[in-house]
Amino acid sequence: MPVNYYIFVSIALFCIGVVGVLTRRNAIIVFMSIELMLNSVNLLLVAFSKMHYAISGGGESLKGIDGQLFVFFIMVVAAAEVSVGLAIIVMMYRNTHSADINFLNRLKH
Amino acid sequence: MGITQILFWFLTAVALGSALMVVLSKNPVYSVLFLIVAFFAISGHYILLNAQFLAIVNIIVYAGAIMVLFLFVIMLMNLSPESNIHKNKLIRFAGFIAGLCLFLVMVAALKDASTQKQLVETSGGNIGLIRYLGMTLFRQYVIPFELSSVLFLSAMVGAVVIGKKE
Amino acid sequence: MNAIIISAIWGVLMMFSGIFISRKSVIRNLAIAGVLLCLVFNIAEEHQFHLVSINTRNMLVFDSFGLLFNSIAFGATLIYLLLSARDMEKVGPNQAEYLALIFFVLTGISIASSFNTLLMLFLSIEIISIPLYILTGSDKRNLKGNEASLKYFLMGSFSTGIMLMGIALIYGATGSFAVENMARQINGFGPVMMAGLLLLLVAMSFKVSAAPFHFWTPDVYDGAPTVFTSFMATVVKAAVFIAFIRLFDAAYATDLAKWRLTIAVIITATLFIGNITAVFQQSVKRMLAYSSIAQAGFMFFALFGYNDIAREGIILYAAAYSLATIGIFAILIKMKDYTFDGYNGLAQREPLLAATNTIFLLSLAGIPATAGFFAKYYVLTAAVKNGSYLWLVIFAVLCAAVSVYYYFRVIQAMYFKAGEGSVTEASPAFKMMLVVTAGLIILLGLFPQLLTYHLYF
Amino acid sequence: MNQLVFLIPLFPLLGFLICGLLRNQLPKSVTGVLASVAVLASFVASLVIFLAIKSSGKPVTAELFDFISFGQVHIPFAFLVDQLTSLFLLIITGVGFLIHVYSASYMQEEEGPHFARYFAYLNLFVFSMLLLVLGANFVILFIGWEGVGLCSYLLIGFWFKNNDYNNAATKAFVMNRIGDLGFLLAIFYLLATTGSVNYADVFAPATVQRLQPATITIITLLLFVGATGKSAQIPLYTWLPDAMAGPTPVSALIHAATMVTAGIYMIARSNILFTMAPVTQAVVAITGLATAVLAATVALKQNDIKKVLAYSTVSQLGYMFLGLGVGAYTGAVFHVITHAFFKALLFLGAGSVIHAMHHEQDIRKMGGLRKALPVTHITFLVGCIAIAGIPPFSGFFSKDEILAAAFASNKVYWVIGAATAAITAFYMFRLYATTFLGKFRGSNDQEHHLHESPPAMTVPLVILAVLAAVGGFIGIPEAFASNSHWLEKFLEPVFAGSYAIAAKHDTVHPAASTEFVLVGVSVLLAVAAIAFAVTRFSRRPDLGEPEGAAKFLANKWYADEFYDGLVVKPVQGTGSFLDRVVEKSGIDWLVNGVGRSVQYSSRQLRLIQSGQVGSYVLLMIGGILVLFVIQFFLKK
Amino acid sequence: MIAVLLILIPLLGGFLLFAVKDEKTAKGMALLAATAVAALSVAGLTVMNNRASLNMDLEWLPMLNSRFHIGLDGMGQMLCLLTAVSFPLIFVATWHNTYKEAHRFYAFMLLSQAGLMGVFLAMDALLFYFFWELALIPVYFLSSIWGGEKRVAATFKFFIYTFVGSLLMLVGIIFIYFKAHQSFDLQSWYNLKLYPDTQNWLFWLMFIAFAIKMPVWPLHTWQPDAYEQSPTAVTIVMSGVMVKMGVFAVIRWLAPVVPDGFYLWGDTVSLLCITGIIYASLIAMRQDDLKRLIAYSSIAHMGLMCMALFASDKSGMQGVMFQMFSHGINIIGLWMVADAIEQKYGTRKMSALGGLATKDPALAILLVVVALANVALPLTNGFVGEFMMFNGIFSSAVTKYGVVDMAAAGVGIILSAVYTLTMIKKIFYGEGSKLTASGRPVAGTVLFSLAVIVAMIFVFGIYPKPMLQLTSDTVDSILKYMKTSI
Repeated sequence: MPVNYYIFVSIALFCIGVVGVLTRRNAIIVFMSIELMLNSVNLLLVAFSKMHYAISGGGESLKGIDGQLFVFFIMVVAAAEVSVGLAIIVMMYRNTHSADINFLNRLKH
Repeated sequence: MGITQILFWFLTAVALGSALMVVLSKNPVYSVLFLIVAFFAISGHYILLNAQFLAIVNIIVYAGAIMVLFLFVIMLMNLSPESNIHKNKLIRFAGFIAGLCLFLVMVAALKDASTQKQLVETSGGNIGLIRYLGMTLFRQYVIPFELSSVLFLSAMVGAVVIGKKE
Repeated sequence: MNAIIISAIWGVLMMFSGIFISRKSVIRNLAIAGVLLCLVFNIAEEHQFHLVSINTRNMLVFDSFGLLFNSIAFGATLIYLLLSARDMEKVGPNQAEYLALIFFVLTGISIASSFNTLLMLFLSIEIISIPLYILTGSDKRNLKGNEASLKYFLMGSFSTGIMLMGIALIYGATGSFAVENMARQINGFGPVMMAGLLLLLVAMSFKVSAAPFHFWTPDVYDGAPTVFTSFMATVVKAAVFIAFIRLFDAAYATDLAKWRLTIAVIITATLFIGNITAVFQQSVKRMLAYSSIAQAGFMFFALFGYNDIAREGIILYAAAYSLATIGIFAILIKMKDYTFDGYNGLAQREPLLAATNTIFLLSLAGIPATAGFFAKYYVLTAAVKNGSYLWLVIFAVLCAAVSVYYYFRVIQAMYFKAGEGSVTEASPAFKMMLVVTAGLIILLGLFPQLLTYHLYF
Repeated sequence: MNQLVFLIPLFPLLGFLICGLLRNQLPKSVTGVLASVAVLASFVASLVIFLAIKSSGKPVTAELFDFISFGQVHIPFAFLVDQLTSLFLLIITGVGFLIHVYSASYMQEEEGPHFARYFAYLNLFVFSMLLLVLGANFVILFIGWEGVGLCSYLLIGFWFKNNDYNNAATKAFVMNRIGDLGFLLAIFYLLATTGSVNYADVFAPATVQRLQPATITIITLLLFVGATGKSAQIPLYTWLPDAMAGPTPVSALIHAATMVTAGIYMIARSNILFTMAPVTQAVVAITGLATAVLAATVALKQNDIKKVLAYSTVSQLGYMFLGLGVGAYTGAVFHVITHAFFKALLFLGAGSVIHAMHHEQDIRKMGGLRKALPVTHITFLVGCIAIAGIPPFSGFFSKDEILAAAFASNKVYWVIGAATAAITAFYMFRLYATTFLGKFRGSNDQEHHLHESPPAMTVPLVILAVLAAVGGFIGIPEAFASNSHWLEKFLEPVFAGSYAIAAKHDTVHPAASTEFVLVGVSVLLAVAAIAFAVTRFSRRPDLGEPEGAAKFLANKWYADEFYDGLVVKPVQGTGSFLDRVVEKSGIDWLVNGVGRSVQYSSRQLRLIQSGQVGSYVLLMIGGILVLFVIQFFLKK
Repeated sequence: MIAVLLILIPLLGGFLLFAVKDEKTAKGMALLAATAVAALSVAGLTVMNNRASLNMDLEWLPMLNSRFHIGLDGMGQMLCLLTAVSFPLIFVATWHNTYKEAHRFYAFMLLSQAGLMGVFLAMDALLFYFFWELALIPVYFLSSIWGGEKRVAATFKFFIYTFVGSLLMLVGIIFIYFKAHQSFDLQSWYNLKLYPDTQNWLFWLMFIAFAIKMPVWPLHTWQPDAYEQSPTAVTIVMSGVMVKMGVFAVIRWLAPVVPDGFYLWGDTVSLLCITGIIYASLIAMRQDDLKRLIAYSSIAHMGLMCMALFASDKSGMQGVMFQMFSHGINIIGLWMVADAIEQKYGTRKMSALGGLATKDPALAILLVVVALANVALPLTNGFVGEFMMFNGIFSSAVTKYGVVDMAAAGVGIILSAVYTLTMIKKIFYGEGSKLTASGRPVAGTVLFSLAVIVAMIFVFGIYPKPMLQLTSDTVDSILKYMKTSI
């Protein structure tokens, strides 16, 4: 597979995520779109890792393994972020009974 | 065109389609479900790339744990699919345009990159296998591994601080 | 390494201290002791003393630059705690947890100042950010706090996404996350590398709140509990800048010419938006938020004119800016009214506070004989040194003149306007601390080499 | 000898300091005497010097210290006394002394401090005037030049409670300043071209030959501008009539005898330059003549006794400039001397009249004073005859010499000059007749209090009258008795250079026969004018309001109104305009505009901080796009 | 030794005064310190006039290669003398004025003196900039705290205005610093040869700061407001000494460093100056507020100095040097009178005054002398300075419009006479108003200071030689460095 395919696919996913962030008002969905962005990055990383593996000539070489490890770390971080993020959203929901990111708009100008 | 290609295109289509549905669907619950579908598709890609470990982790962590967490929260808030959950038309339109522009610009920027002729080793290659990953992780990447525990600690403390009722 | 280990351990310690210790003051002093310890051992490390010898597998490198900054960060935190730790009680009951989080942030900072792979950079940024999301929302009843923390979190993780995309592309181009590789294959796959670097630049600019990625700053700084605003506006921001500088050395600097215009644009936008918008603010807190954007614009000069003067400059800037801002916030926290009018006639009631506050403000404005002057001086010098873009420097100084406008509004309020401006309570110790801080600023304003000297020896 | 030179200005200076500083302590009698003695002392000193020079014939120089020096330029604070200077010294101190004495009783009404102030000013004036004539270079001359201007300012505004007087004083000072600017420019020109301002260097033939004719013309013209200011010539003459606001003795001393002749002195001093600049000479002559005519015509219709004298002064000064213009330097100086005598006399006489009339100056309210004031009457008459140029009185000789020279250089000059002389005779006797002849027209109590002035005032009158009568004999024309012109001989060394050049330009004195004819004509004209004036005004003095041409003359050709409209008003208008419009709502508005625009843009710019995550992210994406464009698609 | 003491005494004195609470003691100490400084500077001119005592060179910022290098040449001594003399006079003249928190007031006054001294002493560009700013801060506080009702706005305008200028100057300094191989040392700057086309813009980068300080038209609008609103003691410092900073800086830091730019823009600046002279004089004629009148007259005079400066001619420079001192002295005298009158009659409106000559002859006489010195009447110090400046402008080698310039500027002489005499007339002559009817003579302290000033006016007016010799060498060296790069 040409790596460009993967590049473009993940960019597409990434941009869809961005669009989600831009267009949705529900905090949770916005957050999910962000997760989507992260996943697109993961895909890209894996693709690249395999690419570098290919470049290095395949076989027993471990070239490109760090890419996959990075993905692992991204997942870790994502998990942490999710826990915090959802906590924040819940907290806000407790106070306002709304998950709308524009509901609270005291801070401006 | 070989099976790999077919799978690739199929998975891609699924991923992109469901991703779009995540953004478009009115009901948050649908969005979650579509997101899970998208994650599965991505995991499929991983398998296609012979990154088995990541594929499994992706399923377990993301599609499993994280998404379930999302679902719980949504249920807990029992958000009804109100129509006003969308921003007004103009902002939405602008949002789509912006996203499209970003896509086009990045593609335009990267299309004539010298990566064109670079191929991706599908199947084959054992860097995706858990033992090699494990070995590298605990040899090479032990420090980030340890330090990420700090991250978790802080996340934990944070969740407690914020979640705890007074 | 010492700093990372101790701060992490101390974070855990603070976590549990909340359970076992009931006396708030003890917890506070424990934290202060911890920071002191970090400071001491970090300085020790500068003199080649290591607690444990760990093979970092070249993921972290501890050079004089990073270590010196660590010292500054710990020093600033120390002063910050001494001045404002008491005020955390106002925020909520979980003082121990707040302090724990602050220690985790310090861990992140010490990583950021010594990362050597993008992975560590990413981790450090996250370790810094996540506790801050929480601290921002720590005042749970306060809707402003909620809003701020939600905005901060959403936009923060969005920028994380961008950063990761950038890192991924860089990885694609270089096949590794080690920063020295970036330098080696700066043109790996041409546009791929470039795009990666650009996205990384964007993400970092977001973290240091440079326009047009600054939008979170005013709202978050305004909405967060002032105690924590003080911390994130100073130490944290400086730390991210240090990380940025290190990244710059590694990658962008290798062919700076290609990046000059982009950075010039960012600087211009940042200076303009920061300074101009600050002029109209009515709340001092929000004004300081915008001013921190403006100051970021100046710190950016250190990246722009990349040379050893710039490194000295950013160190100096970090110190000067942190000290002054911490001082101002420490007084702001104690103010009854955060608007400019709240300061009216403060000089009559609290001459000492007014005087020290004036010194802090003068330092931010960059008046000679305060640390702020040399901070600005160094970064501008760095920019002038490489000849071109003099117009940018001139634009910057004009913006500095604008900044004088809003900084001096506070001075005018304190000294030249009659009013009821007063503080809740100001203990002698607090005042003493303020005087010390002001003294430090003056000292650095007269002899900056006290700090920069350590970069080389 | 040199010590004496220092002493001359020193005495008045001391007098000034003592009178000025101790004005509250010293009684009137002391100050009056002190001041007069100071002047007397320097008169004696001047006399000694004069005699010395007369005998030795070589000038005395004395240098005090280096005043200003930079680079190669050295401007010493030095004195030079030659024949010309010594003459002026005598006039200044002599006439000055008489006027001091006169003032001592004239100013009796003033109370102590002001009395002392008055004499302090007078002494200061004498000091500055002496400085003016003593200076060995143009800068010292300029110092005195401005000094006398200051004193005249102070003395015109002596009664400072009256704001009209203050305005007159200010006017005098400012007009002089305008002239001084020209003078200064001339000095700088000299410095730039000759590298020195010392007479010795500047007038040295070598230097003079080196200068371009054009340069000389410019320099002399600029010097002349200075002279017009000081000596009240067109266009800067209007201050002098107003200067009559000051006490009458001041008018006599400053605005008749001495200060106003400073211009003549200066030109006479630099005669060599003027002789080498025929253009300037023409300008000087014509200006002088024009001034003479204009002032004379105005004098015809003035009813203020001092105003008449003032305009006649301007007119006479015009004569002197005519003399200078046609190269009759001796004649000019001669006229300065005689004029000093008879004009001082006339002013003091007028003062005595005013004194008797209790500060009434309008001649229409006088008349028939000859009975009440016999001495004043006689002396005044002498003065009038002298100024009218009736032989053998002093005015005749000097005026005749100038006219003769004028004839030699240009017939037209002579015609106008002679006519003016006739007019002069006419208005002087109009004044005389309306004042002293006919019957008294003032109020009754004025009539009762009419009294001859005390001797302190009359004695100086008498002395001056004698001088005015016989003063002319120091310069009897060649035509009457060969080489009897003592003055010319005496001044020979000063003007030698000029005469040498003039000889080349063959401006020969007219033959004796023609000169007799000329004299005859002018005298006849004068006599006729006098006869008419006396018969006309002793019986029916014109008391009514003037109409037509008369009105035009009575209003001094509307010169003041002209200047007011042309200069004063516009300048003030511009001032206000700049102040209110350009400054406040122009420049300052712009400056503040910067601040305002910052405020405004701040108010607008903060709106993009809309507080909505969506729009923030949108803007961030926009930023990213821009950076991409810059980084990828711009940099090619 | 002396050099550093000139800065240290007022500096320490200032900080000490913050502690003193009692008003009388504060006054006394301030006067003491100021007098000590004056005595020192006089000593520097006479008994201790040697390099050792007048120079000091210490390590300061080794990494920036900037040293604490202070020293006094002729010009420096002259201006330090002016600074040193003016402060005691001010303190004496305003002895009876009362300020709230007087000790603070005097403290700031001394601090500003320290700043000014530093500016005149600095031999190192960075040090110079330091003091340049530091002189500003105390004055800012003085005016804003103790000034008139519109003080805050006016003073702030003044501050921002000058601050913008000095920031641009800072950029210039940094630029030259690199051109001079990373040195701030004055001498190395003098030896520097910059490309003419660099100098063209560099000139403005530096000059704007000085032009604002002087101020040169049209950058002058901060001045009348600031002078009007500040307490007179401060106004005296500003217009008597601070504005000289601009002229001084041009002579020491601009002309020899960027001579080509200096020559190139000379005519432009001269044109601005002429405009300023006439403009300010015309406006001064129409002022009714005494302080504003003096302010505008000061603008006119500074314009003339600046112009003479740009004639870059020996006599012109000498004149400027001399005039810096004379104008300092004279304007101080004028302000003192203005202050005395305001304190006594509570107004600065000249139309409300009048007839003071009868009420207070002593004041009248002294003022008349000062005023006449201000219009440069011979035998006053004003004449010497203006004579030489005009001569310099007239015979300037660098411009071909010397004559025109001089004539145009000469109009200023006439106008100055007009407004000065009008001022005297309105205040002192005439019948007097009901306001002045009750007037009694002003305090002896004022008269004393004025008397001292008048004495100086005559001394330097009649025998200017010492002062001229003092600055002669400086002028020669400056001109030398300017010549070498033509």
